[in-house]
Amino acid sequence: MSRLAIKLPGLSMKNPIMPASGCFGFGREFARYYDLSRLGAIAIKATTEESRFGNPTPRVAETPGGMLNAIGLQNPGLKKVLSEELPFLADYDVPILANIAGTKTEDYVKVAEDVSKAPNVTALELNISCPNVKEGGISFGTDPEIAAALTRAVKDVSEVPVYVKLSPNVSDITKIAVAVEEAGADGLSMINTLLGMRIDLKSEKPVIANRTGGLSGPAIKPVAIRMIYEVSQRVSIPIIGMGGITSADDVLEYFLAGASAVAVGTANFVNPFICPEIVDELEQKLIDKKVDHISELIGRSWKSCYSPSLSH
Amino acid sequence: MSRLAIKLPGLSMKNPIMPASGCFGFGREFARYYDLSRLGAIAIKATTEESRFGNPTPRVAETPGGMLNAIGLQNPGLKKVLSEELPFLADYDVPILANIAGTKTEDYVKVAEDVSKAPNVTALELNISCPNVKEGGISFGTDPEIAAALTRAVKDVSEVPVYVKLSPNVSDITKIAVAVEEAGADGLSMINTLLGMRIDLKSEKPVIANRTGGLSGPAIKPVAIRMIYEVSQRVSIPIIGMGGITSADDVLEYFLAGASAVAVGTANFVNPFICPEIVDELEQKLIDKKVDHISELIGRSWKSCYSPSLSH
Amino acid sequence: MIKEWTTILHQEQIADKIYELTFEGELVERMTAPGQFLHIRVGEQYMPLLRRPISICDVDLEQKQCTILYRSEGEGTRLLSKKRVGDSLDILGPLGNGFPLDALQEGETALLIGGGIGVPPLYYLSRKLVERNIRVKHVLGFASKKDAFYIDRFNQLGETTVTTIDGTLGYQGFVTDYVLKENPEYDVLYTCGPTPMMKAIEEQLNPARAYYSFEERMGCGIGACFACVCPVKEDPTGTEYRKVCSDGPVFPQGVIQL
Amino acid sequence: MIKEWTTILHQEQIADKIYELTFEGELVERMTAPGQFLHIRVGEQYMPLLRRPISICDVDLEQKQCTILYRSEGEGTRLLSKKRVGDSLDILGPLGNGFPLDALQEGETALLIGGGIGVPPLYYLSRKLVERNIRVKHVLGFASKKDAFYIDRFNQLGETTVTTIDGTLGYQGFVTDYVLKENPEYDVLYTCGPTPMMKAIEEQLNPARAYYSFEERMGCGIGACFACVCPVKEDPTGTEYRKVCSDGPVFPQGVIQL
Ligand SMILES: Cc1cc2nc3c(=O)[nH]c(=O)nc-3n(C[C@H](O)[C@H](O)[C@H](O)COP(=O)(O)OP(=O)(O)OC[C@H]3O[C@@H](n4cnc5c(N)ncnc54)[C@H](O)[C@@H]3O)c2cc1C
Ligand SMILES: Cc1cc2nc3c(=O)[nH]c(=O)nc-3n(C[C@H](O)[C@H](O)[C@H](O)COP(=O)(O)OP(=O)(O)OC[C@H]3O[C@@H](n4cnc5c(N)ncnc54)[C@H](O)[C@@H]3O)c2cc1C
Ligand SMILES: Cc1cc2nc3c(=O)[nH]c(=O)nc-3n(C[C@H](O)[C@H](O)[C@H](O)COP(=O)(O)O)c2cc1C
Ligand SMILES: Cc1cc2nc3c(=O)[nH]c(=O)nc-3n(C[C@H](O)[C@H](O)[C@H](O)COP(=O)(O)O)c2cc1C
Ligand code: FES
Ligand code: FES
Repeated sequence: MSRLAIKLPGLSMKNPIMPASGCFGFGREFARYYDLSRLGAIAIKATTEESRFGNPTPRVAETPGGMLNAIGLQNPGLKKVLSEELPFLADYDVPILANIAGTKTEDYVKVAEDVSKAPNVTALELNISCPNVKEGGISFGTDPEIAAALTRAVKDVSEVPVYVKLSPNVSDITKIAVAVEEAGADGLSMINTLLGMRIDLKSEKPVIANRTGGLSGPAIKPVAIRMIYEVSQRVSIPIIGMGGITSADDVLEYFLAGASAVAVGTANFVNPFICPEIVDELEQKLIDKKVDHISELIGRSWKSCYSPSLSH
Repeated sequence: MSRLAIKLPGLSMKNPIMPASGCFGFGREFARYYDLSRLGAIAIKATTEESRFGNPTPRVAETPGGMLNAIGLQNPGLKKVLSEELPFLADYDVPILANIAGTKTEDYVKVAEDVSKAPNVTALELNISCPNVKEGGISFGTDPEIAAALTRAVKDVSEVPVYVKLSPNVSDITKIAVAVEEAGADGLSMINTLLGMRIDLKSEKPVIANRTGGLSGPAIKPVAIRMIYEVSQRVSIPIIGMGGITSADDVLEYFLAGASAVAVGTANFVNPFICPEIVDELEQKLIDKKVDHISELIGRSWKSCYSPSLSH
Repeated sequence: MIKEWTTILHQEQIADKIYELTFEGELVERMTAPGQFLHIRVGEQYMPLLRRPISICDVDLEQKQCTILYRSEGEGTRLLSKKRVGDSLDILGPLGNGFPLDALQEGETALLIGGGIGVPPLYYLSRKLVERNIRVKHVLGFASKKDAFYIDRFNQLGETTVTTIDGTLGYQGFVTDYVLKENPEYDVLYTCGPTPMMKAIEEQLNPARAYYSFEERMGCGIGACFACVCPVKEDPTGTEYRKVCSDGPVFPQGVIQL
Repeated sequence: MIKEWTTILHQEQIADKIYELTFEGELVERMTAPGQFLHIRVGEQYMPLLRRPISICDVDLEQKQCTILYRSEGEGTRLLSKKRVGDSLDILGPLGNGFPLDALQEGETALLIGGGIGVPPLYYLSRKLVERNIRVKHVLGFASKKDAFYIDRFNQLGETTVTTIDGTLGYQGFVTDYVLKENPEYDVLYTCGPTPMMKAIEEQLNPARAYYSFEERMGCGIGACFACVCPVKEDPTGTEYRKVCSDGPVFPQGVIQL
């Protein structure tokens, strides 16, 4: 078996690298630049029941070492995703992690039920954290009980394994993680964006029309690493790590922290070829480090130490 | 009156710029490079009842656009701060905001009582990000009731106004802010560091000996701005803003978000002259913008808009 | 689209805050459509993080050289202006869809209206139109004399009128003031500039056939992130949109809500 | 201490990953104590954020020129190695306390032991000692021949022995192996290098009088942030410390727990 191949619930991946949801559309644009079959998996853009236009523009703003976005879950809606986007991706030999969103439990259930039946969707990613949508997300992701209830409802209808994507905007992320694990989650995705804002000095108003946005990019990496380090010691389901990954070294750091696969988001905007480049670089790094298989690295930063009584 | 002078509870400042606690020691080092009387105020290093050595080294690590620290509240203890550090600062014409820390309510009360009597301490800054040993190590800053109780206890003994320094590692910072305001806080300091981690690829262990550290610097600025924007609309006490300030433009952004003064932390390490440089630059910016007084800018990003029903 | 490390051959300030930069690279070979843009990475260290969209201003296909003009305004363009001859520049491009050249027949007349830093893409457009034996007229609006650039070059391609708001150069007033007053004849109008200018063109000049080049804050520049969407005009569903980066930046009259 | 934009006069790779950089600036006038260091800002954009501490290797007070040697290892030193002659370099310094020169009388002998990238500060030290008519002996340890540098220069100042771990140059083994075996005479020992080396010197050579130059991760470099503290040796209270940046980086034998 290749050094890089990773098998997680629903995701049999050639390598542990996937583009993060919302940063890769439904793959069409990138398919023009490289063969999508080179990816470990693809997390597609959040799908909601109805098509959504999203928020007014400006929707992005730059910050030191990062960016804010408030796209507002723009997507063509469940029907079109099933009839157009997923069939397009079926031409590639790559498992699809379908990110689903909604504002009510029933929305999630409906989308989960239908999307999980698509032949190339091998796992769902439950977006309980998207901070951008009015009335949306936030409460699902910040309360362990609500998060668990949603997980259970989706697990009940899904025909494929379910990953819950956690929000970092919480006092204690381990509580949410443990709650959704108990509710049947097959894996976790960590982390979604941090809530942030920038104010324009000329207009004296928030740069982003929606005012607040989600902070992503290298700036948030230390927060993600810390959360994965903590959560991976408390749960036994695998974690897809993300937040500011731009290099194979970053991937190694995520594995050492406790991730079993990673997603690359914002970096795709800076370099559209970043995912396959990281795959190649990663293989070489493992050869240089004499690591036979990348799974050996999972959680190594804490596995060899004393037991997990974390001090802050 | 000067364009820059700001009067807050306990703090009559020539200008709204102060060095942030922990990033300026007790001023001795910087006093060699410039006249400390040029500062609006000085937030001194956290003082605890007993002297503390702090954490083992390495205590700092660099991150994209930021840094992690886990100094561990190293300080010479209450007695020496009163007998040596504060008298040294008394030679300068600058109000002192004394940052106090502890692990039990009684610790805080003891330090608050004694430090607030020092002649040049004109306000206290309650560092509630510390772990609360009695409540099982959760930080005083993550539970509104515990934060409020601590605020009340300290207010009872303090002879000067009390600013509560909020932790950003919470699900809803407005709840904590409102709770401590109700408990009698005279002002807020926002924000303390975000919890983060970096892992060294060679040792495969966290870079920082304490494992986790506090993330500061430009990377966290969008999180701080967002929190101040939200909190300033919910409370009527003033906010000292901080997090990644490196320029006069950053100061303007904090004022527009809702801060009434600012503190500069990490940037002092990159440029020890940053505080007086920002003071000069800020004066010029206001002249260019034809702003008669900096207080006009406080909260302007939301004051002119519709009323505060925030969406996330 | 290609991502390439190109080499800077020339960098010069040509007006107040306006720089002219020429680089060399294989990707220039693909720059055959005026109105396309480049997505330029100005910092190596993810600070600034995002690329900057800048229009193609002129191309020498044989020498594989491309010229851009940009205004040094914020942090990214300031850093770009610090680059020196011989430095490498990471460019993604060409991106988007340019101005249609076949909208006109030989002998017809194109009116090109540019405003400020919207002027650059019109230069390559004008050259391409002239190559096709189309008559070009230019109306170039600037705030003031100190902001004006490339006037001689446009003059060499066709009749060129400059307007400045403060009257320090050419006609005093907005480009639309001039066009309304002088009423130049044309078959197709092409424009690029600030939104208020383009809005005035649409409303006041109400051209029969026109193409507008839009600006919007971008993330990816290639159509994947949905940062740069614009609602389409008169859409009853409220969900129709175009992406400036990949559907545009040039759109025909009436597609996008100005 | 001064903060100054200095100008790079020279930048050259002199061994595997090792660079020699010379700059010019007013702050050089203050560099009279060997063993002090500079705090160098390698990025303009807060990425990397922190300055890098680098020792002073040589100084020309009259020309106001200073030379540093550094190993390009991580991101910051890699960026430093990309700077070109004529570029400006933001430097804070000189910082810390250097090696005491008056620990020796004229005619006495100093033994200078350097390991790897700890060698540079010993060069200026040696020059200053020689100026005071003190005999100097150097033992310079490297991993391998490809890592060695400045050997001729040290040779010009005094007896110089090179040791390499793999034996590709000079004596094969650690610096301590050589000193234990050859037992060179000396009055005061000065050393800078990796902690294991300095620990072996303290334990195995057990010098009567010695000065050690320490390394620790730094924040401010000026004594304000408490990033670089070291516990003092045999402290019963457990709270005594020294700051490497402002109390050090050089400490006499026995002060700091190695
Ligand atoms: C298709 C297109 C073509 C363009 N062609 C040119 C050109 O030829 N010459 C030229 O000088 N400018 C051009 N612009 C505008 C140019 O992209 C911005 O001036 C530039 O991005 C500002 O970057 P900054 O670093 O100076 O500003 P900053 O304020 O540091 O920028 C912060 C962020 O906002 C974005 N941004 C700021 N202003 C604009 C803007 N007006 N449009 C889009 N994004 C913006 C930046 O790209 C960046 O992501 C074009 C824009 C678009 C969309
Ligand atoms: C007093 C003193 C004098 C020094 N003199 C020299 C010299 O003359 N030549 C030379 O090549 N090196 C010297 N060093 C070591 C040098 O500071 C580090 O090699 C350098 O900081 C590494 O930066 P980087 O960007 O390559 O590594 P990165 O890994 O990117 O550094 C990340 C962070 O860790 C810090 N760091 C990493 N390694 C070290 C280290 N060994 N010591 C202290 N901080 C470190 C960096 O300063 C930075 O803050 C000295 C260190 C000290 C404390
Ligand atoms: C423009 C943009 C759009 C995003 N849209 C989604 C989304 O639809 N669903 C989701 O779960 N996460 C979304 N995210 C979050 C990313 O998937 C990812 O969790 C986050 O950006 C951190 O990774 P990064 O730092 O590599 O970008 C989006 C991020 C960005 C930048
Ligand atoms: C090295 C270091 C030490 C700090 N020590 C303290 C402290 O003792 N008490 C406290 O309330 N905050 C402390 N802080 C937090 C800062 O006061 C400030 O809230 C934070 O760093 C954000 O500001 P900045 O980004 O400008 O650094 C410390 C920060 C740093 C970097
Ligand atoms: S900029 Fe990403 S879709 Fe247009
Ligand atoms: S580096 Fe800040 S005290 Fe030494």
